[in-house]
Amino acid sequence: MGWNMAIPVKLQVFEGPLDLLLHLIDKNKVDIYDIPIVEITAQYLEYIKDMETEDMNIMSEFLVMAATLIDIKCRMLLPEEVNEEGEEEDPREELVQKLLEYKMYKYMSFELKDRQMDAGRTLYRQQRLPQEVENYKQPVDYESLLADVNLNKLQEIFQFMMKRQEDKIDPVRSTFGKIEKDEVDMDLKTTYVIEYVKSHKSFSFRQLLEKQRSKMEIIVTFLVILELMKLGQIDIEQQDICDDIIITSKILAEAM
Amino acid sequence: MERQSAEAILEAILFTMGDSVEVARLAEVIEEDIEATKEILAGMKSGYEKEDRGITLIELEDSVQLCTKPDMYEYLIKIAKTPKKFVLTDTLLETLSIIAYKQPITRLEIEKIRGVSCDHAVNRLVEFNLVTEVGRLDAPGRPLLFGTTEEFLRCFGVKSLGELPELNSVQMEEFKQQAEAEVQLQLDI
Amino acid sequence: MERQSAEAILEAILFTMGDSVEVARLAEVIEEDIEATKEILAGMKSGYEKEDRGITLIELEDSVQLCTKPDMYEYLIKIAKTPKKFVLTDTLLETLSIIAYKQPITRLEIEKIRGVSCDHAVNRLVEFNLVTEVGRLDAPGRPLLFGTTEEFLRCFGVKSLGELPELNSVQMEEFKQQAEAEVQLQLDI
Repeated sequence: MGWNMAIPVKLQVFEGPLDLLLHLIDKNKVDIYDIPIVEITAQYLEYIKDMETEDMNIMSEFLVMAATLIDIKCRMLLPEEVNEEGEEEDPREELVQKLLEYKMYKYMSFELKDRQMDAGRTLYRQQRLPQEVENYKQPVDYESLLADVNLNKLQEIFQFMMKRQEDKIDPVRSTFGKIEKDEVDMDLKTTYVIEYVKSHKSFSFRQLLEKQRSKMEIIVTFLVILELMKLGQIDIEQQDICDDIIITSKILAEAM
Repeated sequence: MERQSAEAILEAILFTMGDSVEVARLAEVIEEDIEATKEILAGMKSGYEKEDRGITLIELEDSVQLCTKPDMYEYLIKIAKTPKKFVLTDTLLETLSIIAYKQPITRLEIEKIRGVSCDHAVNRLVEFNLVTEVGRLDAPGRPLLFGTTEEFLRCFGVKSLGELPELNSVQMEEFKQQAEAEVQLQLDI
Repeated sequence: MERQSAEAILEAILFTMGDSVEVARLAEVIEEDIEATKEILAGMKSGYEKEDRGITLIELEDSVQLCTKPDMYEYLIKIAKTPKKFVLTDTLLETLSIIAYKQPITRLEIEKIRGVSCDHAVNRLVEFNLVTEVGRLDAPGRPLLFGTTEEFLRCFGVKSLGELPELNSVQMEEFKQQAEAEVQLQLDI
């Protein structure tokens, strides 16, 4: 019998269980209205057993159909069911309807494909506005734009806003004076101090500070001195608290 | 201002815009009603049919657009950049044909017909602008409804959804004969 | 393949390309020499001159291009540029009043008064030609200064800014000073 032939393991990829079923029906040259359910179910199961997919989503879709087929197979072994109108019901009926509908759309998809090929021969054009049209600016209609706005209204709005601005003013903060931000470049200062250390064998901290203008500069200079001491590039001596600090350079330029 | 010929105005507009333009908007510009505008457009179309014209007019639902004649394709590909063609896989084509014939349709309904999930396919078709969301079904969960776009009509060379190839053809006849009644039932849905 | 009319081929190519195309390339496609191609193009051009045509052919050096006839522009504007509705919103009015009374003023200063960004509002007012750039502030970043235009004066029926309604209530002065101090403080940070 035709439908007993083995199914090649690496068959074409089917769009889904209905596609596979249609293929089997076609291949076995059987009537869609009289599907030999036992044979087709066997072939179907064989196919999905060999299906090389690890995608459970795809697999489950095929398994649902397998369950349906087995269900139909069982019901066909039982005495024929009778519906409310007293007619015999073929357990395959619902499946046949689905297969027919699917087959129809599958066929139409081929039809569409042909149409697409033909339609692809027609070319269109991008929108291209001439410069004059592109540059066109609609004139402003001031009468409708300003409608009921006049100078008094403009003044009212302005006063209202200034009032609102006043309400927002913080009475304490608004009396504060200006605070100027000191701009001290840390890197520049570091370079400056290192150069100074290189060119002076021994000097006092106060002597170095004479060149600094602001508090921030003094702080930065002090930090640089501390850093150089940590690196062992200078020695520091201070006889008593509040005495001048004597700095001895260990990285004199000549020595390098 | 001298009155320009309506044909000239319509040609200029369609040429410049490139894309399809609604007949209603064209009617407004030439200050005619829609019926009269359609007649003028039909007259233009028959003018374009002449042998020495390389362009023509296509209708897409309630819009019109200028395009090249299909038999110019051989010459055009020699010189013009042809638009990037997207390849529609069988899955996409199946999904598209279901949407085209059963629109508006939900994802679930498409899945029922194909027997497999269609999320990916529908998303791709939306990306290609062949399919678009057209609303929501008034049902629990308010699922999205999908339909085809104007781009779909252009891509498949149909003027309107009413002009889609009918669901009967020689091949269809074969299995229709097997079950005339059943298939008829499908068509009536 | 049937031989298409050269005119049709040229029209289709020029339509699709949009840009200008060298006559030499066109000649190649229709398999004619350049002279013959030029003659065909000249023939097409006189065809386009007819009253019922909206497009025409222009020659540029050794190239040709299809384009819309200039007397069609007003119709193109009707369809390509949907009319805008110009409205002075509260935001625009507030911004306009600040500029009117405090000009010349920078965006930053306007923002300090209104408490919110004003970029959009200032741009719209400039678009309406009620406000214009009047210079730059001599400060870091050299910010633009804005002031009102002649159009503004015309619209509000005043001859000069001096005719703007005065703001001299005692209370007004008081809180103006405070406000200015605050604004200045914030500007300096």
